[in-house]
Amino acid sequence: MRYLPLTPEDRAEMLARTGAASVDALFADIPLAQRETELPNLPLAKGELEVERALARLASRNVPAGSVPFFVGAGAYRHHVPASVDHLIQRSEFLTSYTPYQPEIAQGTLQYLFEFQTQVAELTGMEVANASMYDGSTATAEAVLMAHRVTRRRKALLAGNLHPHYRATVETVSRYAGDEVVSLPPAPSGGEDIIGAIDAGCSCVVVQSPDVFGNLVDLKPIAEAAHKAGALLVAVFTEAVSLGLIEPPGAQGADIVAGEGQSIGNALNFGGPYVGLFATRSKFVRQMPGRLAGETVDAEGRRGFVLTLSTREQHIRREKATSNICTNSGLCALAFTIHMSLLGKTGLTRLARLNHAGACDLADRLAVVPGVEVLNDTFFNEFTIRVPGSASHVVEKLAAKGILGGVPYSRLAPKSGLDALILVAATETTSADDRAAFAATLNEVL
Amino acid sequence: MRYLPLTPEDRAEMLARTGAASVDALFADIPLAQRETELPNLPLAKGELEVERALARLASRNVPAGSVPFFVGAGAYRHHVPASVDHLIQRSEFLTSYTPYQPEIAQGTLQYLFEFQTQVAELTGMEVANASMYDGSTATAEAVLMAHRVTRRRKALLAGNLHPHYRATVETVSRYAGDEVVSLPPAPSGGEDIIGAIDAGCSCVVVQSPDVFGNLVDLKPIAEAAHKAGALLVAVFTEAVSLGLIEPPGAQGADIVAGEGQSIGNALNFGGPYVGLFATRSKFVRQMPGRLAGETVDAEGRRGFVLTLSTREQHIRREKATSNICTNSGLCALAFTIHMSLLGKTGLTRLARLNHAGACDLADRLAVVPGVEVLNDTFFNEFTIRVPGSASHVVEKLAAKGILGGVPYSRLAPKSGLDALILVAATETTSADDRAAFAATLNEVL
Amino acid sequence: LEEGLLFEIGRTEVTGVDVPEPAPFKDRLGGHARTAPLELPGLSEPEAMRHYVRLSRMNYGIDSGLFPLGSCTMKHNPRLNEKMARLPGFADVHPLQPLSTVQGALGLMGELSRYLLELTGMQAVALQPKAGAHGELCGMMAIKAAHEASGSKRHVVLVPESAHGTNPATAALIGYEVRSIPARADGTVDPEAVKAALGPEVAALMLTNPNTCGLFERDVVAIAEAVHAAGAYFYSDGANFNAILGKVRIADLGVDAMHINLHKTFSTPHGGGGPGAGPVVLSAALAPFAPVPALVATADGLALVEDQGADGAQQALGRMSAFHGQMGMFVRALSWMLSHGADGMRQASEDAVLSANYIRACLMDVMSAPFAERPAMHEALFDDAWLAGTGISTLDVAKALIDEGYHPMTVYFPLVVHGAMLIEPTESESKASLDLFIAALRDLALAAKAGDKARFLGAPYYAPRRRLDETRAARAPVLRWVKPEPIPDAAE
Amino acid sequence: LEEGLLFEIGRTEVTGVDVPEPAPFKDRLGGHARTAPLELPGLSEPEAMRHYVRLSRMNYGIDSGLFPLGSCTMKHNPRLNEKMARLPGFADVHPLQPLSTVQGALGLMGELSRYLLELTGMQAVALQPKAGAHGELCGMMAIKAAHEASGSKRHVVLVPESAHGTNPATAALIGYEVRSIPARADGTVDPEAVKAALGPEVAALMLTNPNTCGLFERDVVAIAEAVHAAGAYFYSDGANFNAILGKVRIADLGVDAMHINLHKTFSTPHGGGGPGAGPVVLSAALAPFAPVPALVATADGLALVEDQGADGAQQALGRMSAFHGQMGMFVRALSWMLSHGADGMRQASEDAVLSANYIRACLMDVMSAPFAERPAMHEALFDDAWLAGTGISTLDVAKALIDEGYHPMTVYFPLVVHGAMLIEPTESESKASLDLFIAALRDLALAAKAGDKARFLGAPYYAPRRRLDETRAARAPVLRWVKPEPIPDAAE
Repeated sequence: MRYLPLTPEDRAEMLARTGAASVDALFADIPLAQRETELPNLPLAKGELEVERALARLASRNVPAGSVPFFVGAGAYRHHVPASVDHLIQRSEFLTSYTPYQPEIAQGTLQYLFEFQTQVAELTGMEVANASMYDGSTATAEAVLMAHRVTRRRKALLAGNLHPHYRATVETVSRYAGDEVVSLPPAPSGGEDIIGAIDAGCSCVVVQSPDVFGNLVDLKPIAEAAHKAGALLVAVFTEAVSLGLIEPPGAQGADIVAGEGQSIGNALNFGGPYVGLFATRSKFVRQMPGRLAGETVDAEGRRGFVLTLSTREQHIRREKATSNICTNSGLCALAFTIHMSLLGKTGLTRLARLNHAGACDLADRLAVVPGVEVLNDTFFNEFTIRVPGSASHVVEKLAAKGILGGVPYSRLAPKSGLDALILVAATETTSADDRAAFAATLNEVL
Repeated sequence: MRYLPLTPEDRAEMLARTGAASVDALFADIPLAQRETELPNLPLAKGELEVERALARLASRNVPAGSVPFFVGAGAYRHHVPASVDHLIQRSEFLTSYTPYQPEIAQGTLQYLFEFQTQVAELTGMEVANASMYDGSTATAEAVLMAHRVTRRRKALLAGNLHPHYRATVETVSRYAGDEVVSLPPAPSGGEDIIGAIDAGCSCVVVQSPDVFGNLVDLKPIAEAAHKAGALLVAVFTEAVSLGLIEPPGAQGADIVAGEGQSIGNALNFGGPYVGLFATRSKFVRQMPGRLAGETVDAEGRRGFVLTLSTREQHIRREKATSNICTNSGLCALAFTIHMSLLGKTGLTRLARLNHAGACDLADRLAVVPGVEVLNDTFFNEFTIRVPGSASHVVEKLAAKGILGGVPYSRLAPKSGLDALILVAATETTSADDRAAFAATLNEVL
Repeated sequence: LEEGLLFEIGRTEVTGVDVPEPAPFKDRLGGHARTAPLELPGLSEPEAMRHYVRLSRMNYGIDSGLFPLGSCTMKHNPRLNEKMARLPGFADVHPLQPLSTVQGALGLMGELSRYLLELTGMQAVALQPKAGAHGELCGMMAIKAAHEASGSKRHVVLVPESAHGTNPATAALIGYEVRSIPARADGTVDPEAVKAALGPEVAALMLTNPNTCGLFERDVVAIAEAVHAAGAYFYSDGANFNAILGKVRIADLGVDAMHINLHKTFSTPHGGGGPGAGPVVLSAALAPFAPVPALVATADGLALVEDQGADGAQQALGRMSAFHGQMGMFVRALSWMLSHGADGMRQASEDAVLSANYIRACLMDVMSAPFAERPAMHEALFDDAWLAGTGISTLDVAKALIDEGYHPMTVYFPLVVHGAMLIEPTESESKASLDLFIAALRDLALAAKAGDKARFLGAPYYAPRRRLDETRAARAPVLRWVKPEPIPDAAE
Repeated sequence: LEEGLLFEIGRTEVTGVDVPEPAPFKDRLGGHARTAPLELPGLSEPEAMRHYVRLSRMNYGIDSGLFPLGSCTMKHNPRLNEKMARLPGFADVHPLQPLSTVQGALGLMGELSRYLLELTGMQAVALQPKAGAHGELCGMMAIKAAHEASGSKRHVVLVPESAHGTNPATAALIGYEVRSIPARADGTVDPEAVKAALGPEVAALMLTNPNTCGLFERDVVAIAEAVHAAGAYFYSDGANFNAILGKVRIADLGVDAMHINLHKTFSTPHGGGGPGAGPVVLSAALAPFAPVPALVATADGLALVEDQGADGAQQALGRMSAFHGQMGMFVRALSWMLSHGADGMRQASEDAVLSANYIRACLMDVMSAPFAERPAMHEALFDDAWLAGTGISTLDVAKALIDEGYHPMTVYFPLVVHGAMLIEPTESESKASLDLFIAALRDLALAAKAGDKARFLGAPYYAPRRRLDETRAARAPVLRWVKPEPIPDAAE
């Protein structure tokens, strides 16, 4: 077996040294009645060539986004990732290292986490960010829990245009934690009255912008109303690239920002792994969940970095921890950091503008397809169209013609009754030809 | 431009420091009349996404070997290369380093070259090997030049079953160097009388085994005859994997071994880069061309490696050098070394046996296709069939049906008159299904 | 050469990405355009490459050397798995594409599930959880859901004191009161202690098995029976599943739920702290409460039930996160499983256990190993009794090991052992490698006993950094770079 | 930790590759089965990964830091190019597949040719040569073929004394007598000296331009005219083409043949010494003699003339090697060219030249720079006059630079300058990086002058090895590992 270095002779020698009569004797504590005597009913070891064939066969039964005109978003976005990013994250010293518990030989990880934290804080306009969460949806759930801790209240108010998966994630944890969640109904064209729903019991208001339908939301008045009621504003985003062009939540009064960082540096990966971004104000830092890298000095006075404030964490605090989270999304955070370093302000701004330009062009093209209505007044790189009849059927028909034309809102929220809406995204990876093909094919299938 | 770190401000500052009035002033030595005033008539800079699209479009117009049943060999062989090999050779410290002229910070390269030399010597059964050549054909040409130096004669005798490209490569250099070459006619079924052609003017006899038709050649009597005539035996191979199963030239009296190492660790790459293997007897080492890594110690007595015997080389000896070669095939040699380390004796032997088994199976299947004759008595993983009519047409018809079914000998040697022969190879990457499809399709197209 | 921070070497006007400017167009931002400053420095590609290559060289990974971090299972990460996860058919597929265009991805999830169920003997598997602790949360929510479905209001969870910190944290997160169970003298849980703690208020027992002392809980069957008899569920922490893969099916031990760290047992790379993946296997009693999405077979092929309460997920506990789980990790884990096969997986467990016992046997005469009367599972546990009187602590030993070229073992965990050192070699080390490591530790042990304090207290001497001041970091946290006082061009 | 040799850590019974055993079959080896021993040790995959990762960490590459090796053009190697070269449509294509199945590969060769011809203004290009010296050989054979075709028996080649060693070696290889031309005081070739050396026996002049002193041969047009007037051909060594890309078309200078090191100007990775690629561009006079295979357009698409003497290659000089050249390098080079574009390529040359001049300007006061009255092209040349009386040599400076974290510059080349130090920064360095490097060299220069000999003579102190004994290596060469005296288990 290519991955197992011990030879039968090695094993025999080692066994002799342990004093055990047999390898099985080392498993003596497993009750004999339960011990497996046969091998598991699974195939035997395979060579690399065979494994590659088997997995390539499965892979070939999917339609890769890059092989077709592609407009699917709704929380995960296809962007071009520079080849250097993927190369660097595969460096052995990054890929095969552990959580940097021994900082003297993990400065590489710790320094990039410190860079990541700074980038996320800067991007979101916040004071401080953690070293990443699992993804945007779990970051949002953690934001709600944090708001409960900060305000000592236990009711969250969720905007109706929060991504339905995010809403469900928050609701699930809250239900089992015994916390209350109020969710407003969706308002596809935007303009929902969130402020009117805030009351003194709310620990937080959770608002997404761009929202799930693509609308840009003015967070300032919501923040003011929330603060007046003693609640926090939790601002959510699913498309990090948007922050290159739109006003960041930190500049609009958000107290906690939770977002999905996948679109910078990370592939679609059929939904994971992604990287949750989480930022807040300095004064809340000790209530913040997740890992944190901090600056310090070594015994010779040289700057260095360590994991810090771990007294918040489960391995010290156990049942009193701020969160049960133990793993972050380190390697995805590294991909984010490297891609963001390559972009810089200049590149990110340009990239965001190119995305927005493409989406505007697409909206113009789709708006003139008979029967199609674009719902949005404002958007970044994703917007919502209303089609005659079932959105699901339209999307399926488009797929049959080789166009992946967006996400039916009904897939995210089957019980919403909003069955004619399609969320449509266009990034820099869609070409003008792609957009023209989409409009023409949509016209055909309607 | 993403690859150019200087900003306009940087350039202005630097220019000021040089004292030149303008960047153009730095090019003042280029005669003004010849200076380019316009940009070259080529497209402007492109982003990574656009470059990827353009090149992927070209790539998509080729039929990759892995996408079809594939039996093409004749000097380049498709083997499975473990993913770890390609990962490791892309490590920055290997990929972006230079020839190890500063050994203190190039021990990585020097040590793997030392390992490579040892592996090649061991594989070929020779005493010493160099740190690689461009490829098998140029290694063969260098072997002939070396034999001339050793024997102080200037006539090479080439076996008729030497790969025609190798023959042409030797003949080309020899013609311009003013040396004589005698090439025997091809003998597809093997058994040519090389010994009879040896005379006292020969510096060397160049014999390939397995030969271009796949036949295994008994080198011992040829070596004896050559030595009796005062000539050297240059043994050539194009399929390094064969040496896992067949008697190496070193054990049969060869004086110089030149071979192609592509099939271990390296992809097909449409013909290059490959890695030439070159080995000889210790007594000839100072006549050997190419780079050499040697063991020594550092100022603290620790073992280390350096490039050595460079007094043979062009940068010292100039017109008296053993060869004009300056570059080797370092990274391909590294791929060879890593793959060979993973194989070891056990893996290489198994791999060779699996290749041979597949080829035997294929020969049996093709032999029963009506009209087809297998010419070989012996072979390793490649053999020759005779088909009715034009081999080229048959191969084209097979390709049209999605089978890449070998190489018409006439493509390698159009003037040979051997127009009905196809060289057919089967490696571990061909499955039984592939082989069955080949036989069935061949039956169809004949 | 020291490597500066990105913010010190980068400049906002530099970019390493060439993005074309779009043709002029009318924006649809409706006045939401960014006005806040955006101090994100850029690097040209050569600068970025060098910066991150240099950072990487300050790190230690499995590929650098033996990485005996107990409980973390730092085994070899095959590059084949990286390559497979990057096939466009897996990496370049969106989670919300029409199901007809992702049948291979669903097939892969199905195949992974089949392997996990066969290896555990369990009834159902939820693939969504994104890490071990997330899997724990999922499993414990399933238990809570099951109790609620039967109208039970149990509010206590029992956790042995040797448990991972995530166990109590998870239970507390969903409102359970945590009660600790002490270990008996031999390092395992006494079924009598469990029985004594059980009662009608107890919802579940969470037990790590093999436990954090590196021992298999030999009374696990009795414990499970007691738990079930009391109407509670048995949650097993699967962090150490690697020790028993192919040796026992956890269903046969009476487990109701267990998470599986794909990044431990199935070798998906740890990546400096993530991403992980923590699928949860469930018993028949808990299977109906698995979260959405659920993979189901239909006449048209594989499909996903993505909505809680829909057909096929009527009792689903809800949704753990957006989308379907850590697909990239699923590919890597399945690639590992296919490569090893049934025989290789069992062999891997045996080699991991053998290696741990070998290390313990070779070091017992110079270090002190509690609970050594029982076979170690895949970890060798030592305490600091052997350091008594030397003035050298467990931490010092760890730092001194860095100077020997190794990553330290896990220290001060489990908490139940004083000055614990938990060594997990995994199955990936050759005997030669183990012997070198053992020799290094012996040498340190003898040096410690010989009173060579300087070698320990000042360690590490040969690392990119000497010992770092963690107290200072925590007292006045500096968690991000801040532009220094405005000196023109200071950022350059 | 020291890393042993593969032969010390590997074992013949270990393998890191799982190859299935074939079903029993009757072999067709006809008695040629291997009987010789095969002492090839194997490593399991984890061992191999660690062994080569550790070896890599003893190396220095462009990604590690500035690599100012004059004449070698160590510029950034974009990873995009690596990715492109690995597309199955390029990497997994056999050179002898039917031409109908490789139209994209031929198209790529055509596109690369178009770029090279546009950048040089030449008439034809031969892509086959596998490295710079191989390209020289090809170009000089074309010259010889042209002379032979016209019945000329010229047997002398002129080479300036500053030339690369490959130039005389190449000329000698194909039977030419080499005559050296001295440089004039300003480091360039005097056309009068060339004229004086020309005669009816002279076949060609080989001239590196920009030359190895980092100067553009400003009289190149006059030299070319003289060469042509004497009936000889003008071969240009293109090693320094990077300095003039987009600034001058070499055809306009009267060049008849020039090789282009794709691994220098077009950034294909040097890979520790190869593979390179050395396409040769040819003037109209030499174009007919280009080697086979030749790329031609036909009604059915692109095709290759692979046989010398066939239609389209009637006067071909022959074949340089098996197959069609270094395809993998072609992809990388074209990827680099497409990325830079016409504007980026010219900018790259300008930045490379500007950076070299900047370094020279910043160091001239503490080091001695010969020929500094002329602009440097993309290299800054220093000699060792500034070290006079210090007891420190050029080599010592180079080794001391290692301790500063840099790869040394090229030393003792060109031979025409005493104790030469040839610094080539390329266009890939930021100003900050150049400034750090300059500061390091200034510091060394001041230390040398201050008499801090130990810092130099003992250097390097901070490298994986101290100075190595090259004399010992050459006197009794150890060129391979040999099994030590048979002590049982010694290999373990």
